[in-house]
Amino acid sequence: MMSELNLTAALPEVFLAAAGMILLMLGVFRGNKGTRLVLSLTVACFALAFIIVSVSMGRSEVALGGLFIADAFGDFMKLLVLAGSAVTLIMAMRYIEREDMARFEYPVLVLFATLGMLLMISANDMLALYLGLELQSLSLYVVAAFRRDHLRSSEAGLKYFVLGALSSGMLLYGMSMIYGFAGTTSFAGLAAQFSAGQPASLGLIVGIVFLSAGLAFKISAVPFHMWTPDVYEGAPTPVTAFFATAPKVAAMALIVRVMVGPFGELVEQWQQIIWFVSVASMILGALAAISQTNIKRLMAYSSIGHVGYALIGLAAGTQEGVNGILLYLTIYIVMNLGTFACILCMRQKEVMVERIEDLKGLSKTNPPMALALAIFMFSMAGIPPLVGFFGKFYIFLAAIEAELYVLAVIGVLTSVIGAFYYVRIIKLMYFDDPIEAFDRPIGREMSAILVATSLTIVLLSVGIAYLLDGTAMAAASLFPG
Amino acid sequence: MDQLIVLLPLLGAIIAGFFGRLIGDRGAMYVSSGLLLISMVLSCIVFYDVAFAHNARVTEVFTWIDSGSFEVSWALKVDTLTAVMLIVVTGVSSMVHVYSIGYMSHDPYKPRFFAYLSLFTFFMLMLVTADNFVQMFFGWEGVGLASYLLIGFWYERPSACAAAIKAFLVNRVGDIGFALGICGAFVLFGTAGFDQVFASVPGMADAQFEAFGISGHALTIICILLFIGAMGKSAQLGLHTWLPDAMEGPTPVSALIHAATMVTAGVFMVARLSPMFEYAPTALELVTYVGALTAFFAASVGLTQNDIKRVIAYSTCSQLGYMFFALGVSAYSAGIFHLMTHAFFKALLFLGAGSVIHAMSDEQDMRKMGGIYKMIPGTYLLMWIGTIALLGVGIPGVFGFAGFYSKDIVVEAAYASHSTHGTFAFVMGVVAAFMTAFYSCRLMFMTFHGTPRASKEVMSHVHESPQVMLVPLYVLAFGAVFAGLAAYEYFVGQHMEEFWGEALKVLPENNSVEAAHHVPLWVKLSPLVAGLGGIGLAYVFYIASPALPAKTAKALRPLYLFSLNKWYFDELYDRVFVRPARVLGFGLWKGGDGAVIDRLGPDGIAATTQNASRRTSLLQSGYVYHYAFAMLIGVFVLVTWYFLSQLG
Amino acid sequence: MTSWPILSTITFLPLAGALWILFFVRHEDEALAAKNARSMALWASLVTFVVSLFVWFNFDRSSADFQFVERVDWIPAFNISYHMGVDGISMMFVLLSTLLTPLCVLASWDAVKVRVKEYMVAFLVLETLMVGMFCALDLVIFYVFFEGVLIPMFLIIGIWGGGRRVYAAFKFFLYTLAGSVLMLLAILAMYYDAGTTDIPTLLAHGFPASMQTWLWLAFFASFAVKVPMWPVHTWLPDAHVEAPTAGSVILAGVLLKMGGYGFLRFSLPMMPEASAFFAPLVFSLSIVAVIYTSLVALAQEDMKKLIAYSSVAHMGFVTIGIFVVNQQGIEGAIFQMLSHGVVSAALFLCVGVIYDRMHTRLIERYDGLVGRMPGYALVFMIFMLASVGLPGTSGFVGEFLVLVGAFQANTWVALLAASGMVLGAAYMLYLYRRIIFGKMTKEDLMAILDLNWREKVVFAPLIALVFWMGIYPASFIDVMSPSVERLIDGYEAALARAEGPTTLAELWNGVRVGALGEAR
Amino acid sequence: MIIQALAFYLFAAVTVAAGVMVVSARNPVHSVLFLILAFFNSAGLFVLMGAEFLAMILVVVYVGAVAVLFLFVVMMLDINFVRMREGFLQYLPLGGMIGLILLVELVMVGGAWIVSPAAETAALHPAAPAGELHNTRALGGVIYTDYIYLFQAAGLILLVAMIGAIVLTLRQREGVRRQSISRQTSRTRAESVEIKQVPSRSGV
Amino acid sequence: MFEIGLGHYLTVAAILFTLGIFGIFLNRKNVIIILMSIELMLLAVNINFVAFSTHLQDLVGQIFALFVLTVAAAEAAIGLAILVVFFRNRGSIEVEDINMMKG
Repeated sequence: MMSELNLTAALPEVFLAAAGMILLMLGVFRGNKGTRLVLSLTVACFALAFIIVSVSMGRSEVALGGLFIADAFGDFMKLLVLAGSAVTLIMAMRYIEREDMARFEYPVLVLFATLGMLLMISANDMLALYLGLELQSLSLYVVAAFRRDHLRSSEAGLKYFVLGALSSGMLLYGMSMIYGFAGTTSFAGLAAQFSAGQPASLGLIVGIVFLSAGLAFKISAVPFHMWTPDVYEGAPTPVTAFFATAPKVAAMALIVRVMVGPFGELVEQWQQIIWFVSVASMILGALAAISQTNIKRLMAYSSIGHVGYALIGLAAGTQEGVNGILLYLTIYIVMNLGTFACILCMRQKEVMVERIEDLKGLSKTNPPMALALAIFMFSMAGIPPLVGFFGKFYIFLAAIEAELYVLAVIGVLTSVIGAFYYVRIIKLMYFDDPIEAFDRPIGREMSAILVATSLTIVLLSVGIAYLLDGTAMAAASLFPG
Repeated sequence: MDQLIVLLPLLGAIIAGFFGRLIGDRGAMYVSSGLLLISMVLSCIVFYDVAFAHNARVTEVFTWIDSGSFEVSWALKVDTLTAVMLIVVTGVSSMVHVYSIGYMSHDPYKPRFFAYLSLFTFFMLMLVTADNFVQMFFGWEGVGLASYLLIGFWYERPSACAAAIKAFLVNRVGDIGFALGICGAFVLFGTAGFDQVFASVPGMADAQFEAFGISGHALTIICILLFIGAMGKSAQLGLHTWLPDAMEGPTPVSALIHAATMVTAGVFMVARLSPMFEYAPTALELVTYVGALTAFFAASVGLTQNDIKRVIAYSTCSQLGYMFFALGVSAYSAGIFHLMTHAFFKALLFLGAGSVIHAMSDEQDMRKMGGIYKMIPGTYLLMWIGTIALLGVGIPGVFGFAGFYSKDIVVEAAYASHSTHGTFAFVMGVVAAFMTAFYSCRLMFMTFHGTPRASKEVMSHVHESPQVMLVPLYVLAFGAVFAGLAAYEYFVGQHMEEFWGEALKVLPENNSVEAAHHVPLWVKLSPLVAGLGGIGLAYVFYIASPALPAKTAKALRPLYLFSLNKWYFDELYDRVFVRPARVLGFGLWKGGDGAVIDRLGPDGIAATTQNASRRTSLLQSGYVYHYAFAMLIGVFVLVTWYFLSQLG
Repeated sequence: MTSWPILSTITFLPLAGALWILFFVRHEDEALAAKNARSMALWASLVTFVVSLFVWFNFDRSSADFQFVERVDWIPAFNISYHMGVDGISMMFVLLSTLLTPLCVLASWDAVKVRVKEYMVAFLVLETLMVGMFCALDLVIFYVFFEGVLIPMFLIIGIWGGGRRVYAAFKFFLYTLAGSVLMLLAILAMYYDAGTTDIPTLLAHGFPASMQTWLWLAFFASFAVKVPMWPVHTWLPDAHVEAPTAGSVILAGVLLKMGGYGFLRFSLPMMPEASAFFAPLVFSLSIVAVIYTSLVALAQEDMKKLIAYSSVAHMGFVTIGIFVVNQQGIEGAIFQMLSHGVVSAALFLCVGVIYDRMHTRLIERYDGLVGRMPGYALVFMIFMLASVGLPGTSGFVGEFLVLVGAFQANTWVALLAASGMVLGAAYMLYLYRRIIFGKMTKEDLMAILDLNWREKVVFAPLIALVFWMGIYPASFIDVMSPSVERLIDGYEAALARAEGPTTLAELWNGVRVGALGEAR
Repeated sequence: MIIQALAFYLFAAVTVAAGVMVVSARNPVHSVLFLILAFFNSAGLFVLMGAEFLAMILVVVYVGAVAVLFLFVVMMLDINFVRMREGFLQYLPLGGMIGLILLVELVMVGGAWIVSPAAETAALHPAAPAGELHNTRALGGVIYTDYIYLFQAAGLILLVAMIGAIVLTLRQREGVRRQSISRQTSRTRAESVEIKQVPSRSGV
Repeated sequence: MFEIGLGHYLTVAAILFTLGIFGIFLNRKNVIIILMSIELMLLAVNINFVAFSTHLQDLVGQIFALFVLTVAAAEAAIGLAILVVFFRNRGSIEVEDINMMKG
């Protein structure tokens, strides 16, 4: 049963762990003057890890005593996570310098958080899952409160922590139930048990409920979403950008892996949970965002809504569904990175602003940025030909194929409501007169990110087939046979 | 040649309309009139060719609409009926053109006027030469358009604009019937060409058909629908209200469109479709009743009107009624005969009236005229000729003015059909003849005789019209005097069959014209006697004792008012259609779209969503314990759900 | 067939122009940049139009097949390909789009003064999307273009629109979006059932009857909004009123046709049984639209709103024509769409002419224009009459054919629809009278100028088209006939195979009879 | 058996009671103390279940470190008695009801436990029969071999916790003189002593 | 009654867990109590794990519990650090004072 260590399977993780500690040392010796160096090196590490993962993409092996699995699904998700982390770090560079939070611990913590995500994604045992999750969460709690002199930031950290701890408590309780009722924590073991036709006992299902509650918290699905708006608003903006991308993907990967892997045979049971959570997320995400005035808060609700859509794919419980999720998440990450890059450029007279109203007339004061943001918003609203549409397209396709008609209809209707608030931003930028222009220049790396993401959004529609090849392979790896 | 007849007026219209500024007012007038005169000459040639040399023909120009089995072409069908109409149309039209050169001499928009006139003529010619329903509809609507444009020619007058719209709309109501009739004909016969349809009518004589929830005799339904169209165009009772108002247009227009040609389009249509109507006796009956009632009604209204043109307009309406009941009793040739003679004398009357108005400095109210016969003797004389022709005065067997022949044959045919509706029409016709005589003479007396009631200044300007206006009147007067005598034998007399050829179809059992020659003498005399009675009464009222009209009006006040207010048709329509439409439109806009659809629909949903959004935001209270509670509830609901579903 | 991808060329030429403007038209001097943007847009759209004429001349009029077909794999994993082609139904809409765009550019030459560059970009993008939509032979491609149109149109209304532009833009956007997302689900379901989104394949697929109902309803939700049918029409008046002139032109000229086109391309051939089943519903709504909106139009104070309502009424004819499913009805409907595309576009341009001069669209602010603007009065008159459906103009042919078609299907429908003829004449004449006729009394109108050469250039082709279509419509009907015939044949064959109550009315009767039977 | 049962009831009762007090005590210091009590008694429960190592760890780590940390923070922040605010009872009925039902459900689930046959065989690391192998040793045997990966991961977590705690709370205060040995030892003469040439008779 | 089975331990754990949850959402006092409630929950989880471990004759449960303890310690450290930071900024750690952001 126990397989050998097989460290090469976990090469990216091992590399990152080692790099993290080295960078920590470097930071300690260089002090805060070395922040930029550490940050750049961290990004480089992410890039290297990205390369390692993409080179080894397509493998499928179990390692580290069966606790770790490296497969195409995981690799795909890892790529997304690494990309998200790297880009958000780049975006953070100027911000942390300007806002007086340039401490070398920041990139290091991000690195450890990312490492935690990679571990989560590759978890093949509930214990590994838990530890990866906690590594990630603890790092995130800290970065949320990283601007320690700001009340909002610390409040965000506190709220995130309290609720996060509660959710891990629930998660753990669920795990203990599952362990108790199934006798094992290994995903493979669980899967083997249920595929043998073992009926799910009530205790197990309750365990799954608690487990899903814990995971749903991480992806901020309703009703476990309540932390999201407050934390998004309070945390420093680059941190929010980070929150909105990498951890979301990782948590989503986790929930997909857990539901489809060990509990794949119990799809009828957990489908209802996911259904419920998905519908609630879509509705709440669409509704609550409308009355927001803070753009970060808006993005929080937006992400809640997006999670709801992605969960449709999971509710389908099919390979197509997972495929849809992968595609959706990829697109979602690109859109969010672009949007947050725009938000990070919202500075008037050397002060960050984050009211939606501040975007008024942007199309006159800064047309390229307005165009980019408009592209992101239309894409998030799912209007073709922008690629955001294809995300929804494949998700709904999966729902239809799984005959989840009600879910699909609710989904499209809420997407219309959701379109309202995305489009409202466009309205502010294009229809209204400017009040005050944002500071310029926005920095070369920001421009590059904006150009890259917006071009991706526009052009990826054409080359969506290539992306689909990747996602299809990744999704297939979760459904052997 | 057929094409030329039709297209020359169009050419004239285009030249006058688009190049009027280039060639000047005179150029425009002369070009269009000249082209029309050519067209008239050509029409005469064609008439001879068709009516006497029997060269009826159809000339296809090119395809128009071709949709599946629905195929229609632009084509010119010329048979005797068309040829007669060609003569009438081009004849009257060219006279009116010439007359207008004088009449419109003070108007700043002469090219436009001539362009419209020519355009009208073009459409009218298209109508009469149509070889299929759709082309006829084209001409039909086209003349409506021209009529609209001409009535509203003096666009600065609100009343003219209103009258123009009214004319167009009322006609459109009729056109619905026409259009649906065409649809019905197409559905029944699978074609919209006249010749094909006529050929298959006998086979379809008993076809049944379901339309508007009624299942009935197909031909009857179609014919009634088509007749509704005719009613609109020919101002029959119910759809007549536009005609008197149309007098807002310049007088030549009234003469051309609203007396001689366009309004007779309905008559022409029914005659053209005689092969269909013949197999739809119920429809014919309806035609008779409507025609007879119109004849009576319009005459009764004419009794009390004071506007000189309106009197003539009601007279026209009434005469159209005659034509229709002639058609209704299958006396198509009689109807067309009356159409032709009527064109001459009514155009004469109108142009004469125009001459009077011209002389009176654009005064139209007869109460402000009187005693001018010495100042404009030519007009006076011509007007009398027209009036006598209208009254149908003549000595039986010797000579009569045009109306004498045509009106008599119409009335006789009605009697001779020996049917309920025929008899009704006969009675109405005679009564109407009496009234016609009364109001016509009233018009003459009030206008020309008695003491002058106009202001000194106006009186001092009264003058005879120039020759360019009088010459057309002479021509028309000549027609009004001799047309009846000349055409009698061909139209309704011995040469009838030969003359009409295939153009009209009368079933042997319906041949009332033939029978009309054999009615008792009292029938033949009755319209004449009624007419003379009317003349006498008018003389008493307006020459012998001018105070009598006022007394009579007082004595019969309700009747008088009823007649004066045109049987309250306008008021009724205003109440029933116009105003409700406005109110309904406004109500539907504000109430339907605004208050219901928008408020329940987009705006309502938006508001609900916003409201829900606000509530949802409130859930996000900012307190950690609320958040935790929400999570607890989430877990609780799910656990309980599974508990219940597993246990239950 | 030529191997040159002509349809793609037409589709993407404007986009290329837009990109060119976006990236290369730059100048320090704003006015100069605007000028360059204008001429670039004009050239791009003109060249597109000229290229599209190639389609017109090389189109095989005897064939019902899709022509100029292009096909490139796009998402092979999902059997979705970039598939373009036109048949007799869609071809002329392509031309309509390519014709109207340069006219719109011309019409906005002076009218649009701010953000000219963006405006032109939006229009060219819009053209790409419209043309692409009519050419698309794959449902996904179709949907992408269909909904993509929302983006430029939303911006056009919102940025260059009138006072309530924001409300109008949102209403337009959300209304249409709400409709079309349901269609998206239907598309997905079709894909699920048929395994492809290729339109020609789907046309031959034959969906199960129970599924057709839902598919039909979902498509209906989208197309009915687009057409628009009563009672989901209320976005249209607002959008029209607030949109800039050219925006209204495109909106009325092309965008509304998308709905009708959709019915013809999808609802009828792919869901014949459901179409037959729901035809009475469509009829009722259309009739209500015709009468209701005509009455509402009577009460309008704003010219554009009036014309907007008239569009609803005219499109009511279109939907009737489509769902009577006979040669005359459908050809009439298509013809009516084309005609309406020209006529209502021209009417909006007419309004634009005086709006540019006086900056108001309120009817009461105008009177007696004919005195100062005889040329304008004539142009307006022509289009007004075409809108009224006077024979000899384009408006008549479509309307009349629809009536003929409707009469075959249901006489009541024909009768009530025909009443639209009167009401339509009423509001148009009333409008014309209030603006053009009467005595000019308003001081500010005294100096108003007649059409300038640019406006004449805009109107000339439209006038020519109105008469061409009215006098020799055969050249258009010939194009569509084979395709329409095939459509009808397929439809009838499908119905012949079907069982059970085939229309809503029959079902209703069945229920009623059943209920009566039970009551007894 | 009975002794075992009595011990269980004792430990369990005290644990639960202490738990209640943790939540409800008005003075946070008392809360911490009750928490410690709860931990101690749970350790007792662990012992009853045969997990001696864990029981020990619980006492050492939790009571020795965590609870003391709590106490430290409570003291440091100088938090007073908190007044009971309004609204506390407002949520009690609903919250209490939901909590109770959930509790009942959880208890029922626990009561319904049966050893599934598959679970028997699924055990990855069968515990050695009692007495054969010491519990601590058994754990040690597994944790450094099969679970070395997780052990390392746990180490990372602790590292992160450390970094986090430092980065959040450590402040470099300005104006505080600190000793820097390296600087002291690396001082050169040139830095420390400046030789001034004082011209004679002109003063400094 | 005296047969102490798994159910008894599970019940104790369930009660403790519920208590922990109660502590979080019924608490209107200071945040430290919440942190302690979380510790209670984790304790409950540990009891669960150990109980199952014993009854399944499987060490994994105990290892799990061990890691939970580790993580809980780390969590407590970070939690308290954040708490201290918050206190420095806000001057209070009352639960009701953590409401700068809402909506």
